[in-house]
Amino acid sequence: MADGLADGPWAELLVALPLAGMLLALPLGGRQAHRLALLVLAAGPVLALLLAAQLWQGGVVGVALGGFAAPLGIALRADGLSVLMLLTTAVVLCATGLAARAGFAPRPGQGETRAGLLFWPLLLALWGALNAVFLGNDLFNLYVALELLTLAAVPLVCIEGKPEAVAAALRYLLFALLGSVLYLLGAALLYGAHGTLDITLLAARLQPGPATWMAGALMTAGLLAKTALYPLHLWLPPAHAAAPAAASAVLSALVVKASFFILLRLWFDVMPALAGLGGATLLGGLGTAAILAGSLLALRQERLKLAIAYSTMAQLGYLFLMFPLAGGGTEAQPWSAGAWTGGVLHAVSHALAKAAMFLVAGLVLQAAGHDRIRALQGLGRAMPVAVFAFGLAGLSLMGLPPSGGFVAKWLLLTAALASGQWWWAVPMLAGGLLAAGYVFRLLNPALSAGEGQGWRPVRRRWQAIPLALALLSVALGLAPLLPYLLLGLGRSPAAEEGLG
Amino acid sequence: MTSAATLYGLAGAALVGIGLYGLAVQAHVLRKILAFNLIGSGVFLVFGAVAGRGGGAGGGDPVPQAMVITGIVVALSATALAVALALRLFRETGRVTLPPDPPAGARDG
Amino acid sequence: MTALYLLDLVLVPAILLAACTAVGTRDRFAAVVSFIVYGLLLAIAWVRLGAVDVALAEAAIGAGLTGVLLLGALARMGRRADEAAAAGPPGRTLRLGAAALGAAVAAGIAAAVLALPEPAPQLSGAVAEALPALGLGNPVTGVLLAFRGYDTLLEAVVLLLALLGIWSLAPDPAWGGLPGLRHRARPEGVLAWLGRLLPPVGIVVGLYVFWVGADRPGGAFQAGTILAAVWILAVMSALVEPPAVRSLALRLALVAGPALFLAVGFAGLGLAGAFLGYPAAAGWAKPLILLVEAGLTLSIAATLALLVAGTPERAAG
Amino acid sequence: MTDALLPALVLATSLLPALVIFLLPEPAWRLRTAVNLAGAAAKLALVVVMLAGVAGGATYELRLPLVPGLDLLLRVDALALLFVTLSAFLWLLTTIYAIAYLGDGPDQSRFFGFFSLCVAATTGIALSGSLITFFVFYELLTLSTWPLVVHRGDAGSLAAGRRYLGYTLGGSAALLLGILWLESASGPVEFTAHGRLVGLDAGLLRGCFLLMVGGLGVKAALVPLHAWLPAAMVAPAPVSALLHAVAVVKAGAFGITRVVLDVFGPGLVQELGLGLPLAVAASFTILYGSLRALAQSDIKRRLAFSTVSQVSYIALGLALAGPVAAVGGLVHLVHQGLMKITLFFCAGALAETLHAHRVEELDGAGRRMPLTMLAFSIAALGMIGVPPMAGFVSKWWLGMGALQAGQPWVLAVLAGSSLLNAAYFLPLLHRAWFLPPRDAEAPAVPMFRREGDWGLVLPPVITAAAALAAGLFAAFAFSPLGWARLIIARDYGL
Repeated sequence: MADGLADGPWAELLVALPLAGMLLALPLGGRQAHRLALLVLAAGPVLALLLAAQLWQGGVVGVALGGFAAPLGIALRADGLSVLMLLTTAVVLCATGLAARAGFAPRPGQGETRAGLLFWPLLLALWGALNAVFLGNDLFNLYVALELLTLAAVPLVCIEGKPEAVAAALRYLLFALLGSVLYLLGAALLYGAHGTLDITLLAARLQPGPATWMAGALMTAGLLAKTALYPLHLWLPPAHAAAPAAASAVLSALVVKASFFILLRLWFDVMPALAGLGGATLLGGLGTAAILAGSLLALRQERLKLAIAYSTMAQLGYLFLMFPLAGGGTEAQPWSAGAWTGGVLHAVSHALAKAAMFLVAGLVLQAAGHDRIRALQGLGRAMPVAVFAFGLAGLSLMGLPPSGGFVAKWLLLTAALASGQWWWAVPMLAGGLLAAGYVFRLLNPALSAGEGQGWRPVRRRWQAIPLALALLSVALGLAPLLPYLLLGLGRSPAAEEGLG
Repeated sequence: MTSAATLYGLAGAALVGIGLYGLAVQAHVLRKILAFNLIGSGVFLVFGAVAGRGGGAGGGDPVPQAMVITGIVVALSATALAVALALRLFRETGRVTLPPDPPAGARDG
Repeated sequence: MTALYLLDLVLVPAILLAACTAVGTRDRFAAVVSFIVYGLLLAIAWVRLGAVDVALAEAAIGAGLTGVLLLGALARMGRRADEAAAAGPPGRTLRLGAAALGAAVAAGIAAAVLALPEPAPQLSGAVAEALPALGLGNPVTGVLLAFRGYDTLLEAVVLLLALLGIWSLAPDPAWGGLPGLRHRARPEGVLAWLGRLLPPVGIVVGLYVFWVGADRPGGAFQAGTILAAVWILAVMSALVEPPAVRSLALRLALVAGPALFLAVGFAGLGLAGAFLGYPAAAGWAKPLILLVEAGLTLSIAATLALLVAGTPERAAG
Repeated sequence: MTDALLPALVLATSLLPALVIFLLPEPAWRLRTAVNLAGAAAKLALVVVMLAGVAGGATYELRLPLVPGLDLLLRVDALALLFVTLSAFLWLLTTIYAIAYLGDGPDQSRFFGFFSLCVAATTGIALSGSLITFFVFYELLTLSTWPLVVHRGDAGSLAAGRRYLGYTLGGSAALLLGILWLESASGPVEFTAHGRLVGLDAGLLRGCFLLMVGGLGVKAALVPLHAWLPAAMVAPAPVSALLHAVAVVKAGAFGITRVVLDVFGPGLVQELGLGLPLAVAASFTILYGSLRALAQSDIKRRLAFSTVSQVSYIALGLALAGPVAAVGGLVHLVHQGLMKITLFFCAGALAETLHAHRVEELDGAGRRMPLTMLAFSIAALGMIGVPPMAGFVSKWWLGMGALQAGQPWVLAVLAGSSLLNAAYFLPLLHRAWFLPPRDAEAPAVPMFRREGDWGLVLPPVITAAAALAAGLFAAFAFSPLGWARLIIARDYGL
């Protein structure tokens, strides 16, 4: 590879390009906005791969924006974790963008419509915000990026204008705002105590003390509200269920992961030494509650999209088991940072799988006009590819091989058993069984023999989009060595040694 | 200067508390939004205290001041969106409060 | 010094009192008015803290625009009885719990504030050192447009995004049309009189605030807010109609600032070797910064005005 | 290179057809059939190549590292070949049978896609060289079987599918926990390195053994984990054949074999005192299954309970831990497969052609479908253990092994089970051959035309012949018995 490619401004472009697209889409108008958006989205995987190559060749990528080095300026930083999230984001957004044409591309002969225009700049802004989060190395900048994310995500929830979606969006907005204001408060205290918000500098300067403790607690609480960890999950299911499927896919797959990503940065990079056993155990306990409560609620839903949304709540719970399980390997283990890696892989495979599921739900709505689980007889014949994709995505949620979810769960479970904390293994296994329960409860009517009435036909190429995502989530289980090596680049030492 | 800055920092802490109380207690959406703005400005005051303690030539550390300006604009953006959502909710359903939490086993809706 | 300290001792309780009223009063209108008063008091506090830029922003945006938004919404929702009033005052348990939570959090923050280290770690030295190279006199503008320009770029997009979010709530048939309700003002009324008198003054003040921002307190956000306020007043006094949402000129005005900022940022890649960087050659940085600020002022003014105007509700005439 | 390539190819011969078939449109009957049969035949041919190779001392190994410590490892040893040969052979026949059985029914692309996937999973189970690889394919088998069980899509199938999943996924969770617990103490476990577990805490080892065998026992239908199997007989006949003979139940029994022989090793199992409890559990299952079979009047249900009973011979043989009994258990893996698949093929054909579902509907079936009933009879007699049938060989080695291991009570179990087998099979044969048909107006069609589609007749005849041959030529080196003796000799270091 030429040096020019390896040294290009890929990190900056990953933030700037989506925003440029968003700005351009507005004057361009509703007839062309979707074309522009798809063009920009298509560049995403390419840019993310170029950044990955840059990381692979030269180690952690750091960019001092404007040439002003931290602490005066703001830095972007891309380590393995960032790049993996960026890649996932680019792929999921590409797929979502393609799928969203069904609902938001202008029909021939029609003028500009509200949703047909606004969906695309909102989606691009969402993408830019996600990239800004995954690349951000400054805690205040991350606050702005989070707000950008929220303000792009909330309108997407109610862009179809349904009353229940408006209520859900408002509730989502209030939760998110409370979360970010708590986060900001923590950032203020950290600045007061250390004179910088650059993550790398903070990590080096960090002094324990009341201000730092309080900052950590406030920021964690704020990020938990945004990540919808039990018991702060109330906003998530209605919002993710009421949004149009393409938006739900992005919200469930990626948006909640952004605040989780910052939480990881905070705990593992900024203040690993301060994160005591108590805090980590508390997060693990809440994660356990989320797994169990979310799965049980998903089992009780009558509507497909609500069931999938509650499943998101449950799956997010697994991510929090990383905190108590980090480190703690034994000599019998031939790897390091098992739990941390498992958690990150879980986030990625869940992103792919959940996006696939919501896109399938979108196809179901399109074909049947409803998503009542009981009335989905004959779905397997009407859209076999989509149902297959749903099943494959389900593998990852259940944590069954072959899938990324399996490898993730395997790493987490092994970490639990190897460190003698076997009690964390119980909710993981139980959650897998419950997930099997709700996934097959959804598949059951789809495979039953009754002919569905009035299914509108859905062409195979629309069904192929969720299938591609689901296959990727499976492929992640067959070739996780690459992500594993990638994740090792620039990984925080706390991921290997544990917190506290 | 420093002691005054700390005083405003403490005021900011109190404002956050007052805002949290309002957010929890008030049912009307607009009043929730108002309470959120109180919390926000309390946080900005804490930032201001941090900046003010910094002394500096003109008036304190300019970096947190710039952050507060950014924060104020962001808070306004969020408020505007929240108000618009509240108005839309009112127009659609006649409600000025958020519907109660969705029941666990939400039925067809 | 003592007199100033006395001011603090009066101002802080007044702020807290206004806040308590805004949260506690039964009358919603009174609550919003208290909030506006609170915002103005806060602006004085910011002056006291030596942050005049922030004081301007707080007065114009925090108290002014937020207050207008809340008042407008309250007016449209009406003051008649609704389910919030029907539910009666919140239960005792809820109030006690919320009070305990609020007090605990406040106490925690207070403890943290009191425990902040002496001397305070800060960046004012670093800013002062780097500022001359940009040719700027106002360190806050330096931080906003150069050192932390990335934040400002994102923030400008956030503002625009809020507008898109509001637009996305429009009824479909009204798409492309005019935002907000039709305003009627008697031609000989006070409002119309103000509407005719204030705009020229406001525009001049706005431009001045923009222009001095490079060296003294002021800048794109404050100036944009003043210009937006002028325009809002003109609309409310029925002197002008807001532009239709589908208008290309409007859309260009909305995106001009952030787009210009991005373009200069990209140019920085070539000219300064860094995205969002300004060329090191003397005299280049300030014009570029002013250019960006000019664009931002225009876009911020347009965006803020339309934020207040609300969702498109009328088909274009 | 070929050493790594061959296992991959064997796997691909069913994985690729699965993917191709999924993509085929429903009406492409010819193409689908061709792909199916080509895959099955290619797999059998490759297996024969490997048989020759392994007999000549070659080893085949394919390693795909996923994360450090999690390798997918395919390795061909003698035990792997025993199972893969059985499944490859039976799959070819089951495919022929299934094509004839399903005729022009609906959802065939789905059916045959998952059918191939199922066999790919079984092949993977057979060839897996480490515990985690085994688990991966074991789960793939669970999941790819479910759409087959619910294939008809009626309420009964869906209920059976739910029960199947509930049991097997619960079992998998236990298995996974056992594997991970063991590996968290010992590092990754491969099936070659003996002695890796020596020195580990006995309590941990016992716990892991219990979890693993308990988890595998679900698929192996050990009582009380068996209830899914009789319920699943609502599935189409080829699926029953798959469940009972080719894949699912066998996968469980094969897993227990691997755990006893290659993970713990027979010596360690005895040392930990785990052999006797397993033997008792297996004996109980043998008798309980037979008793329940006796009470069933639905033919397929009777066969299903018979499977519950017969599969536990395998676990029994291994639990006794002497080399002779182990040979008996291993060889029964093959023998039971051959005999039970014959019985299910025949039951399916009888149900299709004569609509005979219940025991009393078999009256006179021998006259109307002589070839089918002949195959059925051979298999049934074999199950009872009449010499010189295959079943007799198994029981003989088991009995001798029990004596050698000093557990004479097992003889009583074997004898009792054989009596019960006779009690539930002989009445069927009696009705078929010696009673007149119930409906007098049996159609007057020439003898062999009455049998129905040749695709339903040929497979059971072949498997019955194979079962017979396995008994008659047991002394030959390439017979199942000869192969089982080779495996045991290597494992016990004899």
